[in-house]
Order: sequence, then structure tokens, then C-alpha cells
Amino acid sequence: MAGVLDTAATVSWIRAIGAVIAEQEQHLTTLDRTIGDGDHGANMRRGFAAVTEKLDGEFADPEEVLKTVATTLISTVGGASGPLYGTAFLKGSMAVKGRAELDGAGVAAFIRGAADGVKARGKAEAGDKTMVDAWLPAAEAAEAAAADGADAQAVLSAAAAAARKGAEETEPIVARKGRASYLGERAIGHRDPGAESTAFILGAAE
Amino acid sequence: MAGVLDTAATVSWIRAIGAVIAEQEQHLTTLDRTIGDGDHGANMRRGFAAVTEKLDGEFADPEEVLKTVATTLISTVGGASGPLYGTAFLKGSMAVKGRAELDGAGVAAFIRGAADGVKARGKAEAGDKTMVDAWLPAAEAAEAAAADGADAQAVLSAAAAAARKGAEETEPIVARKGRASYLGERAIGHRDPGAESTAFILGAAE
Amino acid sequence: MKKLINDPEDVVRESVQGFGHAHDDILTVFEEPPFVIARKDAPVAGKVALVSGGGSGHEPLHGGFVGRGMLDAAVPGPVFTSPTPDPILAATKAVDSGAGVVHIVKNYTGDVLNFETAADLALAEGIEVETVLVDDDVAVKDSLYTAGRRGVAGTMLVEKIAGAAAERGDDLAAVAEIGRRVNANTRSMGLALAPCTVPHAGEPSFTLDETEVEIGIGIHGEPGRERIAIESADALTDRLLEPILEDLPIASGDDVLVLVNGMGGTPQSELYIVYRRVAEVLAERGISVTRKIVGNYVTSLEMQGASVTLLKLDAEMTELYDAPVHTAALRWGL
Amino acid sequence: MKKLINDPEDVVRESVQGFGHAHDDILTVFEEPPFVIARKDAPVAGKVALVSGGGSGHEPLHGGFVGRGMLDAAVPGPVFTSPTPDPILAATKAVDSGAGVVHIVKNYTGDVLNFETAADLALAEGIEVETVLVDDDVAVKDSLYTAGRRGVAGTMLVEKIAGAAAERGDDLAAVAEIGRRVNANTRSMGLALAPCTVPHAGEPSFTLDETEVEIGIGIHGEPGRERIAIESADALTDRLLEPILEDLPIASGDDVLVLVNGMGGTPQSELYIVYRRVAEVLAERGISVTRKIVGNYVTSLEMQGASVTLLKLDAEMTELYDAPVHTAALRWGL
Ligand SMILES: Nc1ncnc2c1ncn2[C@@H]1O[C@H](COP(=O)(O)OP(=O)(O)O)[C@@H](O)[C@H]1O
Ligand SMILES: Nc1ncnc2c1ncn2[C@@H]1O[C@H](COP(=O)(O)OP(=O)(O)O)[C@@H](O)[C@H]1O
Ligand SMILES: [Mg+2]
Ligand SMILES: [Mg+2]
Ligand SMILES: [Mg+2]
Ligand SMILES: [Mg+2]
Repeated sequence: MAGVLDTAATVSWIRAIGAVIAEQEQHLTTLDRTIGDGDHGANMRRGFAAVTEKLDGEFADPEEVLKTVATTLISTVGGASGPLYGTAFLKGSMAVKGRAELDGAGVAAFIRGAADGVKARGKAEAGDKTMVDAWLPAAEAAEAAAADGADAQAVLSAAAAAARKGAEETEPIVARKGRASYLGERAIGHRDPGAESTAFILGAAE
Repeated sequence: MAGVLDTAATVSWIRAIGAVIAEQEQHLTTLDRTIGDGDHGANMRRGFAAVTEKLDGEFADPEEVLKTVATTLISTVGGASGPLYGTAFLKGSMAVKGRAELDGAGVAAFIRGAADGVKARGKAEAGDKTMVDAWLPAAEAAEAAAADGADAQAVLSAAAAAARKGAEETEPIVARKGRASYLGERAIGHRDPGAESTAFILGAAE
Repeated sequence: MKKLINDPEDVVRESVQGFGHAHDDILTVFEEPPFVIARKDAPVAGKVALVSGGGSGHEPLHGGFVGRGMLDAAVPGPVFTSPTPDPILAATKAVDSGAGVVHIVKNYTGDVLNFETAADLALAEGIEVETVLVDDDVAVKDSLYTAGRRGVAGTMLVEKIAGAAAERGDDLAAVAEIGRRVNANTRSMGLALAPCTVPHAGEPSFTLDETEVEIGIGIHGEPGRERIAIESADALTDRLLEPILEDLPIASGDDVLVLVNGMGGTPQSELYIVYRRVAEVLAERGISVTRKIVGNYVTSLEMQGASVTLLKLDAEMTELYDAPVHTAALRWGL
Repeated sequence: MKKLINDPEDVVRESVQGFGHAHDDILTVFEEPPFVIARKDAPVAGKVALVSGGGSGHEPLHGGFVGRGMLDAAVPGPVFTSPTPDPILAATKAVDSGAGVVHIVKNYTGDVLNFETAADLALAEGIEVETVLVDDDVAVKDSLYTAGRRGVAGTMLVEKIAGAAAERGDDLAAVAEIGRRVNANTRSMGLALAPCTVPHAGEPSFTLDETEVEIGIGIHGEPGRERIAIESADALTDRLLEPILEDLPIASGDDVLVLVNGMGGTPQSELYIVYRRVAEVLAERGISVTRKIVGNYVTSLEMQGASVTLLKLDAEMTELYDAPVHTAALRWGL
């Protein structure tokens, strides 16, 4: 990946997400079977397969790519993750409106928009054992890296590392949102599937 | 058992049947599960438990004992074996009407009456893989023994041995009556549960 | 064996009690002799009465079909075991209005013999009884050399249509005749993906591994004639339909009723996948599906599997099938 | 995994197609966007319309409740996955007569969010939407700290009673109000003896050994809050009833509706054993069971288990529950 995310590089990144998600479908499903209802892998695969099909089209700028991802996810994923990832990409895209390419700060703005969007839409707080626990640290890490002058790729890497750590840290806690919340103490020791898929999305370009 | 079956000895024999059947319930059920519907053990246990409860009453002669067995089986067993054993004891009892005690010939008459009754009621022939395959050779063996002057106990023993052999010989054949007939060739190699219970009934006094 | 039961010995009694309580608006349960489930308003003056019964474990058959427009009484035996003559006789006496009683009997040795005795006893008490034997299961071949075809899911169609005939006022002979006509035009065949466990047996009636299917199963957990490797729902449905269509005299232009019946443990969504294929095949052959019913009606405890039944309809059978019915398991027009 | 299916990808499509064909007298299936099951005569002039939906695998919920007196449309998502906003919006538009649409939504994050988006989009097109959230499952405690109580079997009661209110001509606010009133007076709790397998997952959602029972399961194959050693049906029923009776403000002399619901793979006979115990306990407490319904209504594929639901009735709810209904899964008075 280049130091900036132009339209083509944004498309490549999304394509890479599609590949990672397809590869990790079973893993995500297994996580979701343990503390949810076992469909997160299939949901994400279905959504990003539809997204990938749209990537052959013409896009004016990164915002348009990211908005297409958003609307496609909203209309193909369903479940909790569909509206939440839809909102993430929608609010993220709105945060980079008008930019022909995303530098480090642009990527950080996208991730912050996405993180805040997910948090607002799902009404989850940090520590509720949801994808918010990956998005929020990712946004902070991205902003810190961008402030240090990191380029697009480096900002995305910093965000991915933080998301992965955030996903891991969902393991020891009980859930307060999503299906896992029904399990009470029994969710302890298991990773949140949505936090895991967020880490895959942010890490797909690596 | 004595050389003749008086009323008390008839009651003892029936009581012994109840004990054997209770002991063999699981075995009969297993046979029936393999080529039938898995209830023969429970059916027989239910029936002879009810019969046993009736044995404390007063009986005028062996016929009355045997008729009580018949009506009790008819009204408690159900399934195919209920009416068939009911008929066996009913027709058998009619064959010994008026006898205060059964000598060898009397026992043989009972068994012949029972065998012919079962055959007529169920419309099964020898070799159809049913309890008829135990009753018919038992009747023949009983008559032969009685003709040789055997006493009640010896006649019953001869009948039991023949019934046991008849039950064994149901193994290699296909069934033409009862539930096992639905299985075609797949019934081959398995013993008919009703033939087995007939052998237990006739052998209970040993 | 894991079941929602108390003592295995009490399964039928407690279940019938619960059933009676849940449906006390349409029926009454008598516990002695055990058990008779009778229509609340029985005997209905002047009406021919219908009595059916057999082993328990096939619910909603038969108790679920007691009520206006269908059965007057049902006699549930122990699980998978025909009831004895006593309750059959009691049921027959309880519902006879003087117009006679039709016994609808599934063709199993035990059911036939016990109903036969009960009919003899009823006759001795002056009650006229006609017996309609149901034997719709084409899985049983060579019926000359067996106990004959079994009565399976088609039984509910005989009960529905004969029940409507009785309700409209047909006499004893006519009700029995239409019942026999339905049976003569009905064919069924079933399969199992997983067996059931009789409570007092405690072990499954047969075992299947993760890739096996039993074709031609009966409704008592008895194994079928053939065990094959699992195939797609469409291919399995074709295996059920083929022997039915070979046996039932039916041609392009004919009207049929399709019944896709679950064996108890099959999700409804799967039954509709089977129904979809049946409709597809019949459409290809130019046969009109004019009535259809999909659900768990004649079951085998928690067995996983399904059966397909076709009934070749005529105008009278169609009209009687459509007639109002109000039972626990079938209800329309009322 | 052994199922009567073709490709796991096609389960919902093929099942809904079969369902549509089997019930083409009362409903129409639209496949694009996938899927909308609409009442045949929708939109009904002047009538408030009811739309529900959610993941598939709970059949007959929701499609089985489409028809006169109940839902105007149902939107089945993939197995256990909420549908996306597109078909919800399509359904809303298809059934709106101008009198407005009530969305009946089970309280799961996915369902809530997708219906929310669809309602926003409908409003943007000038359609008034009221949402009734169903959250009857008392298994979920501390609801302040969770996604809140789940919507489970009580959903069918909300759909029945609100559907009858719409049918008699109530306006949008009134239909939504009675739906919320039913929900507020309904409590449910379920258990599983054996889990279910989502077709595309291929493995059971949880595993239980031969002696274990999950108490407090949801309807998506999610495990419950507690795993215990199996007990008698009566003891297990008490475990379901207790938290319901603790939570529902109910007293001696009150009227209740009892729903004993099977999870899909439970024989009917076992559901009646559970019902029997519920009736016994309520009788002891002086609570009158004035309505009762037993069967597989809100299922979890082939899961073995059951749930108990109590609805504290008032005169209006009773009258609306009794009102005629004609759907694939519930029918009376028509
Ligand atoms: N309120 C919420 N806020 C943020 N994320 C949530 C919320 N509820 C659920 N999630 C996320 O959604 C994930 C589950 O997605 P998925 O399995 O696709 O949907 P569903 O839960 O409807 O089956 C969870 O692992 C969690 O990360
Ligand atoms: N027509 C028949 N004639 C003689 N015996 C028969 C006939 N049909 C069945 N039987 C006997 O009945 C036995 C089965 O009895 P049981 O299992 O108690 O009844 P069911 O078959 O109704 O479950 C068979 O093993 C067989 O010996
Ligand atoms: Mg999920
Ligand atoms: Mg048997
Ligand atoms: Mg039997
Ligand atoms: Mg889901």
C-alpha cells in the first residue's frame, strides 16, 4: 500500500478485506457460535462478497468507494453487524468527504468517524465486549500515529494493531451489548466476534 | 412341579411365568427393537404383572386359572401379542375344560389348543417367523411325549425344549407376519421376540 | 435418552391428561379404562360415530383429530402399542348414538386384532360396527407375503374425509365406503434421518451414522427396507415419490392432495423444501395439486424425517376435505 | 449435520418458495428483494398493516402468521440473522393502505437496527410507522446491563392480538398500544435438551451431554444462562415457571393465557406433559387459565426443548385473541 490512499488504493484495500473475511469465515463463525448465534462469519462473507462485486465500477474518490461499501453492507449483511458496519463505513466516508486521496490524517479521520458512528448507533460503551472495543482504540491509535506524521499505511497499521489488542481484551470480560450479553459470566474467556472482524478489516491491507 | 398339574400347581406355573418374563423383559425388548418396535418386553411384563396380581384369588380348576390368564392378557397387553397370547390361553383353557388336574395328556391338550388358537387368530403358518414357530413344534413334542406316557412335568419340558428350538430356528428366515415382515431380508439373522417369549412361558416351570 | 417426561411409565397418562386439559372446550378424557378421548358432545344424535386409535407416540394422531367434523373418539394405547379391546369398546359405546360406529384401524397385526375383539364385543352389545382398514404405505412390498401394507400418514385423510361424511349425515355403510375409497386412493412413503427412542425402551429403535438415511420407515421407529447415504432433499423426495407414483393410478390432468408430514423432530422449513420438490415433480407430470397440507400430523415421537402422501381426489372427497373441522390439530371453517 | 435440505445456501429461498406454494390461497411470496411474504389481499383498504420479521429458523414464526386477523407481511432473513432494511421497507410499502404500519420487532440488536433503518426510510417515503418491541424472555436478567430482554414465544401473542385490533379497524396508535400492552403482560422462559445446527455453520450451536439441560435458552441456538443435570419434566417446568411468576404481576383470581411452545424437535406428547404441570401449578395459586395453546410456534430449527409463556389477560385482549384468524399456522373462526 502506498503512503496515501487514493481511489484505486482504497479499492485495493476493500478488495483485501473481502479476501481476508472469506478466509476467516469459519473462524468468525466459531467465535460467534460460542457466545452468539453462529452466523457472524456467514454474515460478513455474504456482505463483503457483495461489496467485492461492486468494486469493478467507477468511483470518483475514496468517499464514494467507502459509501458504496456502506450501502452494500447495509443491504446484504443483516443481523447486528450489518447496520453497525454499514454505519461505520457511512460515517467514516462522511468524515473524508471531498478528499481525492487519504493521507495519514485522512485515514485517521475515516477510522474516527467509523468508531464514533458504531458507538452511537449501537449505544455500546468501551468494555461492553463488542466491536466498539476494537474500533475505539483503533481510532485513538490512528489519531496518535497521524499526529506523529505517519503516512496512510502506517496509520492503518497502528489502527490494526490496536484493534487486534482491543479484540483480545474482550476475552476476559462479560458482555453488556449484543447476544453475548445474555450469557452473563459464561461469556468470560471468549473473544467477541465483531471485535475480531474489525481487526481483520483494519489489518487487511498488511 | 408335580407329575400332574392341579389347580395350585397351575397357579405356581403361571407365577413362575411372571417371574421369568419380568427377568427377561430387557432381552425381549432388545429382540423386538431389532426387528420390531421395541415394546414386546414391556408388553409382556405389563400383562404378566397384571396376571400375577390375579393369582391370589380362588380358582375352581386349572381351566379357570388359564381363562383368567387369557382375559387378563387380552385386557392389559395390547399390541399383537396381547390378543395372540390371550387366544392361546383361552383356547388352551377350553381344551382342558372339566379336568380337575392335568396329567401329561392334559398338558398336551392345553398346548395343542393354544397353538392352534394362535395360528388361527394370527393367520400365520409355520415358517412365517412368529410365535407360531414356537407353539407348533411345542404342541407336537407335547403330544409325542404324552403318547409315550410322560407326566405333566415331562410333557411341559418336552414342549419347552421344542419351543426353544423353534425360536432359534426363526433366526435364519424372513418374516411373513408381524412387524418383522416389513423388513424383508433385513430380518434374517434375528430371532422372533414372540417365539422367544413362548419358549420362556413353556419353560418357566423348569 | 433425554426427554421432557417424568416416569417413563406415566408418559401416556400425563400427556393425555395435559392434552385433555388443554382442549377441554372440544373434548373429554376418560381415564378408566385407560384412555378414551371423546368429543365433548358425544354421542351426537343420529350421527354415525368414528372411533380410531392405536399406539401413542404419533401425536397429534389420533387424539388431535377428535372433534366436530372428524373423530368422535380416539383410543391411545401405550407408546407404539395398540390399545386393548376394553378401551376401544368403551369408546365405541360412549359415542354410539344408535347410528353405528366406524372403526378406523391402521393395518398392524396388533391394531387389527384388538379392534376386531372390540368390534365383536360391541356387536354382542347390539352396536353395529364397520371397520375401515388403512394401509397406505408403499414401502411395504410383496404384501401377499407380509402383514400387508402399513397404515401411516394417510390415516388422517381417511379420518378427515370420513368424518365429514358422518357429519353431513351419511349412514354407516356410506361413511365406511368413503373411508375405504380414500384409503384406496392414498399412497405414502417415509424416510428417517434420525431414529426415535421409546421412553420405556430407553434406547433408539435403530441407529444411523452421520451420513445414513433410512428409506421406507414406518411410524413405530421400525427401521425401513433400505439404508442409503444421505442425498439432497430433492433427491430424497424423489425416492419417496417414485414408488408412490408407480403404485397410484394417476395421470396427467388428475387432481391430487399432497400431504408432506413431519415425523416429529423435523423443522417446518425442511418440510416445505420437500413440499417444493413434490409440487415441482407433479407439475412436470401435469398433475394438479388442488389441496395441500404440510406439518407434523402422524409422527414417530422425536424422529427426524418426513413422509409424502398423495391422495387422488374426486369432487366428493374434495368437498368433504374442505368441510368444516374443529379439532386440536386440524381446524377450519369453525 | 443431517438435514432435509439441498445446498445450505438455498435453505431459506427454497423453504419460502415451498411455503408460498403450499399456502397460495392466503399469501404471496415476493422474492426480490429477498423475501417478503404478504397477505394475498394486501393492502387492505383503510386497515393498519402489521409487518414482522427476523431471522429464519423459527418457523412458523413469522410467515406462518401472515393472513387475515394477524400479520399483513413477514420478512424472513437468513437463518437466525435479521433481514436487511431493503425487504423490510419493501414489505412496509407493499402492505400500507395509507393507515400506517406497525412493525413488530423482537428485541435483538440486529432486528432493532435493521427495522429502525427501514422505518426511517419508510417515513422518508411518507409512510407512518409505529414500532412494537417484544421482550418477553425473563431468562435475561439485569436488563439494564444487557441488550435487554429477548423477544421469544410471546411474539406470536403480540402478533395475534394486535392483528385482531387492526382487523377490527383500530387506528395506528391504538394497534401499537395494544401490542405494547400484550408485551408488557407477557413473560416467557425456555430450556433445551439438545441444540440445533445452523445449516451454513454445520455444527451444533452448543453441545450438551446425555444428562445436561440448558435453562434459559434463546431461540437462536444461543446457550442459556445455566446448565444443569436433567430433572423430571415437572421439576424442569417449575424452573421455567418460577422466574415468570416472580416477574409477572399476577395474583390469585387473575386470568392468564398459557402458551407451551416447542422448540422444533420436541414431540407434542412432551409439550402436553409440560402443559399439565403448568396448569397444576397455576391452579394451586388460584390463577385461572382461561386460554391455552400448545404446539411448535416459535422454534429454533430442530432444537429439542420447550418454553412456557404466560400472558395476563384482560377482557379486551381475550376478545381479540378469540377473534377469527386465518394463517398457515393459526386458524379459527374462518
Ligand atoms: N450494540 C452493539 N454495539 C456494537 N457492536 C455490537 C452491538 N451488538 C452487537 N455488536 C457486534 O455485533 C457482533 C455480532 O454480529 P453478527 O453475529 O453478525 O450479528 P448478530 O448478533 O445479529 O447475529 C458482535 O460480536 C458485536 O461485536
Ligand atoms: N400374525 C401373527 N401370528 C402370530 N404371531 C404374530 C403375528 N404377528 C405378530 N406376532 C407375534 O407377536 C410378536 C410381537 O409382539 P409385540 O411386540 O408385543 O406386539 P407388536 O408387534 O404389536 O409391537 C412377534 O414377535 C410375533 O411373534
Ligand atoms: Mg451472530
Ligand atoms: Mg412390538
Ligand atoms: Mg407395538
Ligand atoms: Mg444472527
